[in-house]
Amino acid sequence: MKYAAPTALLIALFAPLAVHSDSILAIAIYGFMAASLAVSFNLIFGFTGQLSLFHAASFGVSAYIVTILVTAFGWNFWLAVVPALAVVLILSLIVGTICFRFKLKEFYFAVVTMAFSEILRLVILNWNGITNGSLGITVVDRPSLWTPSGAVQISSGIAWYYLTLALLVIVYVVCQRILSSWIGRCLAAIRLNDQLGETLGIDVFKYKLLSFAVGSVLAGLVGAFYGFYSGFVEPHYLSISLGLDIIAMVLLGGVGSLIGPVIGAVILTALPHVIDLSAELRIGLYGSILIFVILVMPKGIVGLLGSRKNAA
Amino acid sequence: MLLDIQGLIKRFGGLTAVSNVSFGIERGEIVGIFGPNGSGKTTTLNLIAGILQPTEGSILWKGNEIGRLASFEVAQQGLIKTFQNPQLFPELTVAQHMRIACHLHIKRALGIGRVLTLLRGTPGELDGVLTRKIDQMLELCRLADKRGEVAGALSYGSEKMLGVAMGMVCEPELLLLDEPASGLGNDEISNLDAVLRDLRTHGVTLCIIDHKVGFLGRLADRAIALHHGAIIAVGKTTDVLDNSAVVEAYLGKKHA
Amino acid sequence: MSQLIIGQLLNGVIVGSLYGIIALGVTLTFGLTGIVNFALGAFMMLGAYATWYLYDVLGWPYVPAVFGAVIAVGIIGYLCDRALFQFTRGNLVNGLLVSIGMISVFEALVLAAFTTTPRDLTYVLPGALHVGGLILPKIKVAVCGVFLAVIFGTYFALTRTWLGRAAFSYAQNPEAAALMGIRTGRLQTIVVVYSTALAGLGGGLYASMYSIDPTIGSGYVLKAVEAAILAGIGSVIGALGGGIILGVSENIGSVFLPSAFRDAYGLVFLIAILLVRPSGLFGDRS
Amino acid sequence: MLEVADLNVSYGKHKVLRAVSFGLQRGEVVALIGPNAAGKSTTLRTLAALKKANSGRITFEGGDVASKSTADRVRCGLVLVPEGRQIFPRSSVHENLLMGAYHRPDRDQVDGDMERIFSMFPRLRERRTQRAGSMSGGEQQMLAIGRGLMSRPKLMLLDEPTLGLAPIIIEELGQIIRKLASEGLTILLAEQNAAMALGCADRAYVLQSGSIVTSGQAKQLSETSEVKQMYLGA
Amino acid sequence: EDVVKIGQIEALTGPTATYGWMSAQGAKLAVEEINAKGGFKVGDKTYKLQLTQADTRGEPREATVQFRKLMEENVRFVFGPFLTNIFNAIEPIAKQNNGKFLLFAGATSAHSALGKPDHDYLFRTWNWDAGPSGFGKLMVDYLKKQDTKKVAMLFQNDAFGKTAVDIYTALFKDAGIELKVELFEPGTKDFSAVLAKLATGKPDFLFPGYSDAVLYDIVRQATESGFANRFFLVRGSIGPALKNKDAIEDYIAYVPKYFEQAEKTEPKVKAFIENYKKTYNREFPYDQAPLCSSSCYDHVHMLVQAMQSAGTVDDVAKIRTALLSMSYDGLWKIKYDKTGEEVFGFDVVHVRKGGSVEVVKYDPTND
Ligand SMILES: Nc1ncnc2c1ncn2[C@@H]1O[C@H](COP(=O)(O)OP(=O)(O)OP(=O)(O)O)[C@@H](O)[C@H]1O
Ligand SMILES: Nc1ncnc2c1ncn2[C@@H]1O[C@H](COP(=O)(O)OP(=O)(O)OP(=O)(O)O)[C@@H](O)[C@H]1O
Ligand SMILES: CC(C)C[C@H](N)C(=O)O
Ligand SMILES: [Mg+2]
Ligand SMILES: [Mg+2]
Repeated sequence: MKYAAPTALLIALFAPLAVHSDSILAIAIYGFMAASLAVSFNLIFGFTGQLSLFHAASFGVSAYIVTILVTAFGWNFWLAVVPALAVVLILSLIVGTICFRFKLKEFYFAVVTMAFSEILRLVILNWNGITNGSLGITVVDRPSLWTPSGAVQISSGIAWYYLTLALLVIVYVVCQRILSSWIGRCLAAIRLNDQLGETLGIDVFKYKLLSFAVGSVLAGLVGAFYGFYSGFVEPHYLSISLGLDIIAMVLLGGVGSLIGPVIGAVILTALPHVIDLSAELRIGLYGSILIFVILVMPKGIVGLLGSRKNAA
Repeated sequence: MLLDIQGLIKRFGGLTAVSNVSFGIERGEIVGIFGPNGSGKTTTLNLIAGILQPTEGSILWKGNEIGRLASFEVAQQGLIKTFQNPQLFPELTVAQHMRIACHLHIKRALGIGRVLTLLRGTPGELDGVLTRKIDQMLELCRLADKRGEVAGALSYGSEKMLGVAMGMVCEPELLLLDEPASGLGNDEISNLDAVLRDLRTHGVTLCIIDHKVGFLGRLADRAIALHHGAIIAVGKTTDVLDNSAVVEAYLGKKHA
Repeated sequence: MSQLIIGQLLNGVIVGSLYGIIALGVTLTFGLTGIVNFALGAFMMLGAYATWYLYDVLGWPYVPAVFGAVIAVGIIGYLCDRALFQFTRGNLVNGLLVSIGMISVFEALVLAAFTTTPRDLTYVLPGALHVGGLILPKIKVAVCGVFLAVIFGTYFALTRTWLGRAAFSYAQNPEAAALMGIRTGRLQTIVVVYSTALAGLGGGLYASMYSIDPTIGSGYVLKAVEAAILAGIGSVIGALGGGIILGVSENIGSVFLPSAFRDAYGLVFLIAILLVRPSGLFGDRS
Repeated sequence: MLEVADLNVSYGKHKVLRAVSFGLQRGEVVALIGPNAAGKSTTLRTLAALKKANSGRITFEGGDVASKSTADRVRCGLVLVPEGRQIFPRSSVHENLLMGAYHRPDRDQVDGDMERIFSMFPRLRERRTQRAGSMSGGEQQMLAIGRGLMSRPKLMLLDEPTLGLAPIIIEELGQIIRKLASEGLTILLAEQNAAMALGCADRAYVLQSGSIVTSGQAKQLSETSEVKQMYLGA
Repeated sequence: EDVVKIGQIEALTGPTATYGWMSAQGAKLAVEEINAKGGFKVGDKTYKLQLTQADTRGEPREATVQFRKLMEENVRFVFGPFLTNIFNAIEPIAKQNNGKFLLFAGATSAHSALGKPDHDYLFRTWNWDAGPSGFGKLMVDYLKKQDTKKVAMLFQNDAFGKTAVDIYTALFKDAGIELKVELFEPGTKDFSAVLAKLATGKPDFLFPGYSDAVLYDIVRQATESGFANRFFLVRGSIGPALKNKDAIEDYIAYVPKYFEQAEKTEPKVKAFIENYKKTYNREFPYDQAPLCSSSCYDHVHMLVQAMQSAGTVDDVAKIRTALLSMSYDGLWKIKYDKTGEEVFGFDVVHVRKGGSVEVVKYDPTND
């Protein structure tokens, strides 16, 4: 289990040599981005114990900002990422401050973050002048990323594959570093017994906010790439169902482990394509698999594999 | 005076749990707090530790008011309190508890330099220092053989001891212990006694609540007795325990 | 103008009572089994379809059809509890996933049986009441009345009976509850079945007011969760109150402000209330 | 009345109780003493079916209770007052006490019993409407004991009842226990506070690392040098 | 035995599935019918059809993956999508594959892509809104004739809703009819508030969209609470009108075919309906968008005819030319204008209080 992440990375690095299908690459790319989302979400949920439903909003807002800056104002993609992440940071600090100052816990926190997220979605949905409302914005040409030199265009499936893989690695490493440090221990303390943590000198508010903001900004980073790769952004990016999907990925893979959400995300992204059946059968089977997996492996896939790594 | 409490009052609705309590604690002392059940002992310590906010009165720590600070700020100033009902992180092992309790140590040692450790991935040298320190502390508290067990699997006595060990590893200047000996057997209590005496020689000031009069009566230099939220006796421990009001309200006649 | 407002106020109450009945199920199951049962929306959908089937397809009279649906959904709830929920008790996270999985399964079953085509029941109680310039559809008034009766009935049952006391105790400390001689497994099953049956009732009555399709549940269960949280988990009357607050703020909001933001009006209220009372309007403060 | 034979209990691989056997007669007070982590609480929890035994027999009033759940055992009169209080924190003192009577068929008699408990612990009467969770540690302990008595047990298992109680109350508790026993209640008392336990028990067992190492009349035991040294702090 | 692969990309599940699901039924019906007859002959070879139906769930991202898959499998003829947001999502990928395949999309947003460079792949199969021969213009003219001054439009706030609002806002403005627009969130069931609000403006007609489910709810709630009783619809069924026939004043629906009537007079329609009932073992959904199933049914047949007249099953350019120049007389009368936009005959069904129905037929294919 210790070598799970490096092994997976190695396989991922060489997989495109064997796979030549554009659609499989696309599934992998979406899988990587979903995994990045899930890993960053798990920082907030699995490791800090805060069930945030703001993740989709961070993701979507950033995707919108980048897309608007690039399509309407002609910005360079990389440049556009900066204000996008800044906005996500500010939003998450505002929402986080409100929630944590008022000591909203558990489902109260979940529902209030969902409320903020929904309000943002409705604003984007109805702010027709800027966001083109429900139609969303299409990146007219095949989306491509310019490297700073302006020479190489990243537009092929393979290039995006490695780019999003790198994104996942970055998100993973950032979370891993945070969790293996003293911050990770503070987060664990907050998750398990915040009153005790507080009497041991941990500034619970500060660390909750930190984890929420870092997780949200990472989600924003994923959003920036996601909108660009898929070629369109739409209000659905901020939907509750995306938030629930992320939760399902994390739970399936295993909360409280770093690699778990990656596994969960890849499986849940690929699953609908693997079970290629009539629509009714497919969703029925999808649900049954979800239920079955949880009943058989109550701690997620990683929990089943045995080595549960704690964050302290 | 290390800690100086003046006119402390705490009301819960119509109930006055602490009424006009004033006392001081000098550096290096061991102060015992006695009193019948519900007399306001825990509430007083919670007020000092910032877990509760006083209704009235002032709490001066080295001359500065700390009555309105949050509990983590109080802890950062060097006052640590343990809980009467053991409070732990159920999923974590004993050793992990101790690592978390080293939070303030790391913060003091590295300051903002902690951020650099993020890049390296480990806290570096400090790691060895902390491990040694934790081992030593667990040894003292007879928890060394339980270091790998999760808190949920501990017996009540071990839970209590872990709480004390965590408090000690925070390196407080003043350690507030709420009934550390309740649930401990005789043997463990004498060990605790030795540990706490040793702690004092290292310059830590202690303020302890306990109903084990034998234990705390021997340990404390000075005692305060509370009844109905008010101080009914204060002074040398033996004097307080001989005080007739204390005997009547708390010890029962035969103990006198 | 004032007629418009009063009319929408009343309509908000009616819509809110529907949120409330599902919220009651949400609040009870969460309080007693530690599961946020998102599948209650799906149970509601099943109740709606069962009612439609008994009433429109098999030709039963409406009231027996609703009873039939409630019983059917209750039985399904029982089976789900035995087969699934009892293994996820006390585990919020897994309970949530299992209930999300069940939504898919139920949706697939209904899709397979009845397709995505919406159904619209033969009108049960057509026409409207005209009261002082206000027009209120009879069916809505009747449905709201039933919901109010059920919610208040539940409230009295829970506050006045030993079963209710047992439930409240269990919610606070399951192990101690077992030590009081409470058959905790049975209690949890009762609660799961009762809340699914409530959802079934909600669905059965819903079908008499609105058209139904396999996806109707998801939106309502979200509103119900919002209502339950707004009220404070565990509060029975709160579930109703929370539902009504949401219903009214949505309705009144869409009259004065763009209706595209309809859902936001309730949410703004929700945030505002939780900031003043972080554990809900009727919830415990600590 | 209660017969425990060859009880083995473990948490995962960790064996906590090894071949523990003992018995209680009706109306007897039996103390179970031993150092921390000896397995006292585990024994009591197993008797109350909160923990599953690996092997061994538990007979209560002549019948094997192996298949009975916690609730069913309570209904037979086997009641545990758990360690660490375990009250219902958001209910009032009054409601907590009422819950003790939950399983009783004669719920109309609870008022009388409640009076009795209030006279044992006057503090509870004073605080009957207070939320139990906000009570002091010792007050909660009184409440837990009182609630256990409300269920009119035949056999009451008390796990560290003196925890956090003031000396004067411990004194009274000893008297209460004796009085209950004289009324026919059987009591199994797991205690750290050996002085108190041996003071009010008829017989006692000493548990060490999961095995019973000594047993006998409480009076005699408290005079053996080993017990004196280990448990009474002589 | 040779096969021609046909793909279909539609929402078969999810909240927006009604249309996609209906189209999938229609396409399947046509394919089975053709294969049951032993396939079709092009040149001297006989081909059978092989249909791959991809479920987008109404989610754009899913659609892009599914669409890539179809392209990889060298599917040259793809039916769908009906939904605007899905079309917008796959359009960039489709453009890259221009020349390799033909897409028969129903989505309204496809209208504006027709005739643009790199869009030779595109045909539009279901034009009941935009452009000179779409319903939109004709509808507004009809309204004018009813002496209409004010119209209230109540649409779902999704990609299509926005597209429709944009189209109709311009049309009503040109016609000098005052228009008040309100949008509602997908999934809304209770329309009382917004209906009450619209009613305060006293519009002559309410123009609600767009799925059958919301039609039933809106018409019922509007009439029951007295908010509106005259309705105008650019599509859809007359089911809600008949169900509330005593409460409505007017209910004017534009449908490609008034099936209830056509079944009695046109043998082709009768056969289609019977075949449908037999295959799917259920009632024919007269009031539930039969338009999509009949449309797809026709377009598959039309495509086969085009292949036959072009004499090839894989030269998409030739087949495209054949399609553009032919006209097809199936359940509907269909032809394409030179950009690939569809022109077809349709019926205006006017239901009045009590349930009397008056049908006027239009046939722009003859113009
Ligand atoms: N949050 C609260 N609300 C209401 N009353 C409270 C609250 N907290 C404490 N009390 C009451 O205040 C009084 C003092 O409680 P405290 O916990 O300080 O007692 P204590 O001296 O520590 O007793 P013990 O020895 O039993 O632990 C008690 O009677 C208790 O019931
Ligand atoms: N849930 C658990 N999981 C694993 N081990 C456990 C669990 N509960 C108790 N143990 C272990 O069982 C042993 C006996 O515990 P028990 O609580 O029965 O001791 P005790 O005699 O009651 O001690 P104390 O007087 O400290 O309460 C201890 O070593 C403890 O670590
Ligand atoms: C089925 C139709 C009402 C869909 C519409 N044509 C759209 O573009 O979304
Ligand atoms: Mg106390
Ligand atoms: Mg114990």
